[in-house]
Amino acid sequence: MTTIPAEYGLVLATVLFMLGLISLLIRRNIVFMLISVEIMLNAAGLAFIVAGSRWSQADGQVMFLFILTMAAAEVSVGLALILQIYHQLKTVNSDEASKMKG
Amino acid sequence: MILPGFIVSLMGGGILAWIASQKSLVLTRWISLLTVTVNLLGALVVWWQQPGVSSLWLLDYSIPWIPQFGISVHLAVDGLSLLMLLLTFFLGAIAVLISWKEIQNRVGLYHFCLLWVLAGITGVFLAMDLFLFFFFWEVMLIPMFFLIIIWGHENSRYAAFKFFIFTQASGLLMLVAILGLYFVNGNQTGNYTFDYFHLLEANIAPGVAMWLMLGFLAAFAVKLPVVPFHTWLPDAHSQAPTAGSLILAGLLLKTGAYGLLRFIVPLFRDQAMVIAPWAMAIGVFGIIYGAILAFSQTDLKRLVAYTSVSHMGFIMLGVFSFNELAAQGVVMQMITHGISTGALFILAGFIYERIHTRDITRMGGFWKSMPFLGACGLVFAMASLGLPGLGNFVAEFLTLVGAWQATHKFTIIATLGLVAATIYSLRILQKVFYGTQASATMLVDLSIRERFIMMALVVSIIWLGLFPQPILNTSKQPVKTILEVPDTARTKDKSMQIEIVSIQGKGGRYE
Amino acid sequence: MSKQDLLSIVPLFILTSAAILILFSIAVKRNHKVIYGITTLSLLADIIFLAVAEGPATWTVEPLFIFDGFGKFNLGLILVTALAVTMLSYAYFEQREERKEEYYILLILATLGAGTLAISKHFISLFLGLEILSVSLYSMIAYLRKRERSDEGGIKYLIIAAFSSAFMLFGMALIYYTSGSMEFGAIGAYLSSLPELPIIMMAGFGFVVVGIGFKLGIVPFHMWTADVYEGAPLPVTSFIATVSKGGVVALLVRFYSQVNGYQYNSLVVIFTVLVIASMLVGNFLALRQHNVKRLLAYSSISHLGYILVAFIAGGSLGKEAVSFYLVAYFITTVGSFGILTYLSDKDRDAEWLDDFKGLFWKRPWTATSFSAMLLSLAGIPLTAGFVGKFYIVAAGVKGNTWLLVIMLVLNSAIGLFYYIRIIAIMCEKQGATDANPSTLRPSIYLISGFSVAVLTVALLWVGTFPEGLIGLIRSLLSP
Amino acid sequence: MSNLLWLIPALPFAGSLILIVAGSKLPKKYVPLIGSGSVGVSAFITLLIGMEFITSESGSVIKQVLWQWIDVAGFSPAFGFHLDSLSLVFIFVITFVGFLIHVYSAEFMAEDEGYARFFAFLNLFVGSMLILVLADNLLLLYFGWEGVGLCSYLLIGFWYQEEKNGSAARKAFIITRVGDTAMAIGLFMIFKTMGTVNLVDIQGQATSVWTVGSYEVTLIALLLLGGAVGKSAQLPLQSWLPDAMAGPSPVSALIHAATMVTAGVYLIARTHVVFELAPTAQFVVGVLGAVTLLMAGFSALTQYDLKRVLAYSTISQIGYMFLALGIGAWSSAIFHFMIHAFFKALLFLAAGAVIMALHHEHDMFKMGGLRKKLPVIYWTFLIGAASLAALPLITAGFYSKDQILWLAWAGEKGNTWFFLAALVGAFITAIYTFRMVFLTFFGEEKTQVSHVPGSLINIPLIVLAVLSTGAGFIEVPHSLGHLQWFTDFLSPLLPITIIRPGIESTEWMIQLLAAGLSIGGAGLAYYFYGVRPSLHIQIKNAIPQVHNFLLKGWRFDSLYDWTFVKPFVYLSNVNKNDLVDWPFNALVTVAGFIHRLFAFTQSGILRWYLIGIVVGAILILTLGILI
Repeated sequence: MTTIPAEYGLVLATVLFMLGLISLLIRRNIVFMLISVEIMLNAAGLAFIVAGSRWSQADGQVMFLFILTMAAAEVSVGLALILQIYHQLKTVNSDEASKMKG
Repeated sequence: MILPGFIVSLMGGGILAWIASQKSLVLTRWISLLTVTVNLLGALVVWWQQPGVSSLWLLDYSIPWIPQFGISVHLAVDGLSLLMLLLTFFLGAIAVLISWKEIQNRVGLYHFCLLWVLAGITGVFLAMDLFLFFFFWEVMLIPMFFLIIIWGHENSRYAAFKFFIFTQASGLLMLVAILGLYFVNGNQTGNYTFDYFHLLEANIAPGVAMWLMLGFLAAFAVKLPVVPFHTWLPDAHSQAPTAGSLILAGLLLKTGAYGLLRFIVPLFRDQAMVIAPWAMAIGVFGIIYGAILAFSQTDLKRLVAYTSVSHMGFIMLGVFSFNELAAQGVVMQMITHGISTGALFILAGFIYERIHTRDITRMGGFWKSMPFLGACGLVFAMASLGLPGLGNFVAEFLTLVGAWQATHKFTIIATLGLVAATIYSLRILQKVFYGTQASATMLVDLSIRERFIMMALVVSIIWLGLFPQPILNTSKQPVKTILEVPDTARTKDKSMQIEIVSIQGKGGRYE
Repeated sequence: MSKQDLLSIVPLFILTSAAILILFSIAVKRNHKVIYGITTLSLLADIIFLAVAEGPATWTVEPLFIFDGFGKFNLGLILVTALAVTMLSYAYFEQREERKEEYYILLILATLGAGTLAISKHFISLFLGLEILSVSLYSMIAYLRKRERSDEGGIKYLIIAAFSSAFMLFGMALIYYTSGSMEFGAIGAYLSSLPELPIIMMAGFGFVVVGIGFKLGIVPFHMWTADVYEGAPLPVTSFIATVSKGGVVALLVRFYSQVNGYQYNSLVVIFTVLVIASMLVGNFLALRQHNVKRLLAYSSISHLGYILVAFIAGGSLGKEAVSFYLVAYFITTVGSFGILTYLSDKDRDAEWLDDFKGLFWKRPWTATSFSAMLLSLAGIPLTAGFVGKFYIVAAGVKGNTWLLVIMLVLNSAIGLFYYIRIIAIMCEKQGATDANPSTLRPSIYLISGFSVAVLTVALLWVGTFPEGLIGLIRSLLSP
Repeated sequence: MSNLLWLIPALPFAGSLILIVAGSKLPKKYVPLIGSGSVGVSAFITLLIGMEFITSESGSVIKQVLWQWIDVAGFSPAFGFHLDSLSLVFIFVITFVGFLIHVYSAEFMAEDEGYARFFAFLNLFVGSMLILVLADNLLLLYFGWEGVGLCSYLLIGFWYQEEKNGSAARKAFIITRVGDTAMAIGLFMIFKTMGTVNLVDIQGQATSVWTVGSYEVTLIALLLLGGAVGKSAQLPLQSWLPDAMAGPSPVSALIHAATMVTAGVYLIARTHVVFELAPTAQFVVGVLGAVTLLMAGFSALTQYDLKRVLAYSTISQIGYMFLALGIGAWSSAIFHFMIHAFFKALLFLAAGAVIMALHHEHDMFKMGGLRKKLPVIYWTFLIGAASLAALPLITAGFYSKDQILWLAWAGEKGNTWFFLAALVGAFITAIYTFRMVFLTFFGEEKTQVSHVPGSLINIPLIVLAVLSTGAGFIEVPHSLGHLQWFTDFLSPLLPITIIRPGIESTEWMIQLLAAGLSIGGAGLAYYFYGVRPSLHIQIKNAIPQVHNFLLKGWRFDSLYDWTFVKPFVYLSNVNKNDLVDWPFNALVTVAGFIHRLFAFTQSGILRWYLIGIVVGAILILTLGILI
């Protein structure tokens, strides 16, 4: 069975990471920004899995599980916050949430 | 035990005075006056009992403080420190006295700050541990800052900031240099210590030593102040309350001079000699520059402040002449300038209390209504221009005679500074006391308390002018020790010695 | 797991159980006082345990935790600081209308996360600690959810934290990918077998630095600080400024020394650039800031820069200096925010410079302690900040990092301006008419007042007699 | 008796101290008692000590060290006095003339509200002047030197409420200080090479330290000369003295005629060893003296103000003394000093009395015809004037000036130019002196006499008049009987001038010439101001520029104004706000700018912050890869 070289996985993870990054930067909607961050986190998780498989260890997958859990927690808090923001600003445009500056 | 006693008693007295202010303001004033007076007497006793000029260190006190760093509370007093202490307590007592009526709000806090400034200054003059020295160096600034900002004049905030930032920033450079010295010495000897006496024997590579010295010099030059770094001084002096100006001019500036003598010269002798021509040049430039600026000022306190700049140039010139005459002149200058300039600030304060302005264009003819004040003004204006018979003359003349041995051209320029001093001093007299009085209101001459203050200053400046020898005797041994090239250094670096000779030789011709 | 292993992680257990206990307690009955009591007691118990528990000087709980002197010291520091924050929180939240009780759970959890960071020696424990800390903080920052700025701060923090976490995770993955291990020691061992840093490894380190840099709030990852400091409730702000950063500093020091980052010139250069930038940008941003919370935020940026000067200088002295400065900085920061807390009223925090006008004459003691705090931040003698700065400069000079030392000196001078500006404003003659906002019983403020007083005394004590603290740090740090 | 020496300066100081401290509270009648009394007792002690000195063997000196003033690294001037014949002459003049002027002042200043202050300053002056001449070392001399400068300042500006008095006082102080500075540098040099500032030591060692004409000694001599020209109002530092007439007349008499302004003469005489080693410098002394005496004399011709005439005349007469010093006629210089002190004090006092009598009218052209109203003053003034104009045989001035003329001609260091200058000077002196006399006392009365002086004014005038006539006879030239008491008295100290061989026979011709010129001058003055008063106005109108030029003292004031004062004031004013502060303020501005720049990045927009992090990440990666 031919194995996919580990580098490929890493490249894939990097591409994913970059996609998340770019979309985070260009999106104004906070919900989408949250999603973009999730993509980035998952890219990191993928990288862990790739690395774990490279060394034939379970550690990478363990880490991925933790990342998933954490991402879930984060999203839950994040959505709650977005709700609050929407409540107050009547928008989910992140640029509007700029009362504090200077 | 008397040495830490000086500092602790001032600090304690400050706290006590603050507490007492809850009950009675008079009590507060008396407490602080008593504290300083007791200290003055203590210092006088030490002076009286000094076992001849032969022994260098009169008292020594040392307990460990932060042993991990080799830091100890090491206080010691030699003739030089002792003189500075006497000056500190003398001017301190006067500072308390002039604040008696002038300060009417937050009296407790005021006296607290005043005594703590004095404590810090005392510490600076006594500390024989470089860390401790730096500690006190910084400690004295904070209460001073408060003195200026709370009780100062209309633009006190700007002045206080300027003062604080200038002195702090330069102080930090000194901290770096102190640490550099500490590690250089520690790496060499394995004995990591901040103790002055150990560090005196440190053997530092010339290149490093130059940088270290510049670090020290930065702090002292700003404090002294040396000309490009003097601009904090006119602001701070003119905005501070009278006692603040007195302490600034009389004592704080002297810590810079003291530092030059105590640290720069013995610790970095060779490097100091290398930069000596430059140092003397800016010192001399300061003499002239300060004098010219003093002439055009219309704010009386600012004018006096610039005269300080001018007079402090003599200290640079004297210290970097590297001979006993000049150094003794510097010691005298520290004392006499403290008294005479302090007195001028006090006069300005007295006038301010009466007419509520420091603008000399709105003064004039005060001799008529306030002859006593006029006489005192005359004495101190004359002191400022270096009239023989008053202490400043002895100081400046010794400095110049000494400087002449080292350099001719700078000494000539510095001597011309005496002419410039005449010009601005007489301008003070002319504008303030001569002419006709602008306002019709009759001004009251000095009160008994004010007369007492002025008399104390007048008598001391005349005494210093006629009988300077007790002072000179006291500082003789320390000054000699400071200037003396230790035996180890003499053999240590032959090439450096040659360089020194060539520098001196260069100054020896008529230019 | 051996008995010693269990014994070692008792401090974490205590915190965890305290959180659970509070949950139950809330379920039974909401009572601010009780919850507050539980929190205080559990933190106290934890501190006492840490202080008295005997055991080997260094004990590792494989593979996640290490209990050495440095770890214990930082753990202890975090716990004490958390306790201080708790003390300050009571009066602050008692005034508010929101439900106060959950805050303590979050506080304890965040402390747990920071504590975990301080003793972790593995990416997994690192990640867990970091995220426990972060997620708790999201909620804490936005805790006063009716305040617009609170929410804004929360969402900003959340997005940026998650973003930087992603960076960090990716970086860790890269490191893991190259070295095959997630344990610091093993990574270090792997690296020492190589002549130079592999490029992927380098990238991994870089990404990790991004994550850490964000948490520390150093330039250019600093931009969130001011907004979050401003938006968060004051006790939370003080928590972010201290505990959360302290844990990460401890982690950074451990990680860096274990992988022996000092030998890599590129890393040193990167840190040097970041540190200098932090010092400069932080100070310049604070220069004319009118909001004290933001001002302290910017000042914290530069202070982290100062700490990292000692960190870059390295050596045992550097480590000591970092530890000492952390203590000094924590005391000062908690103290400053404590005073702001103390002065805040029901509706808004005391954060504008105008709020401090004439404070010296209205509330002399408060103003005096605030001055002491500010002077400590400025590094003026008689305060802990001075000894701390001295320590750092000493470390810098010893490590021959002259550029950093000079920059530090320069920045200290710049910094002086805005610290003494606050003092100057407090000295000003007339103040705004004091509406006397304290609607609560004065006794409630007693706790805050007491804490602030204790902190002030500690500040001065450490500043005057640092011998004891230095001795403690040395004894803990020396193996 | 000789250990009472210290009392001579101490008494005036004590008097001054009492008057300063208690002056305003003392009853008015005690003030002059203390003021003149202290000087009187000093004069008396001087007399006693002088007697003892003269009777003791010649060449002896009296030394008295009061205390060690300074002792640092070999620099050890003491507060010590040294009395030799030279100092004795000076203290004699100072105390006696001083005493007379004090007595005069008791009446002259009686109406002034600063009565006590006046005597305090005057006493202080006498004390300082005595220290100056008694000092056994240069530093103490400098002490007295500056002390008299201070008193001069204080007394010129005595009527301080008038702005111009204060300015005149300042001018005097500052200009003399310029000279003092040169002198101080000379002092440094002397100490550096000789290791001492003691006058006796300098005198003793100078010849072994320096060779004749060496660069160093010439420089030192010139520097000392700098001090001397400042104090003695010689070229180029003469311009302060005419303005100094703003002070009360007794002050002008005592300080700006009799004593202080001759301090320069004293200094040069005292350090004559140095000048003898530096012939160039000595020649410069002579040249300065000659030029000054002419310039001042011409200026005196044009003045309106009675006191200013006298002031220029003083400058001119001191020019004679300098000329004498320049040609090595040491004792002649001192002799002329003494005689000059008498007659010039007399003239000033008499002028003061005139001015007081005429309600502070200074302008001579508004005076006239006073010889009947003020006979005592007229006669004494006439005697003084005669002495100043050196009318032959009967006046002391003739003898002293004749000696200088003769030695300028005959002395080894003299030359024709010196002689001619002195001769022309003598002629001019006679003209302006009698111009004064005729304008003031003859002609018609133009201003009413309001105040006839009393005995306290008259007596000193009479005494001085006697001295102005009689004192000359202690030194009579060869041709008239040869008496050399004064020269002999000074000769152990000051070398006798060597006369060119084979020239003695011409002495009577010189004398005749001088006598003729002075009488001619007086006659010319009579013609111009007595016989044809309109003539001088015509001349003045014919050459107004020249007249003005001379009136303004050769426009030295304008010169200094343009070269020193204006640039200094300009420099000072232009930099009033301290340019050095500018970079520091700029720093603050820049910091504020940077702050705003950075604050701009804190836009509050989340994505902006994220970009910051990305940029940071890129930066880190780039750095990591590049390095």
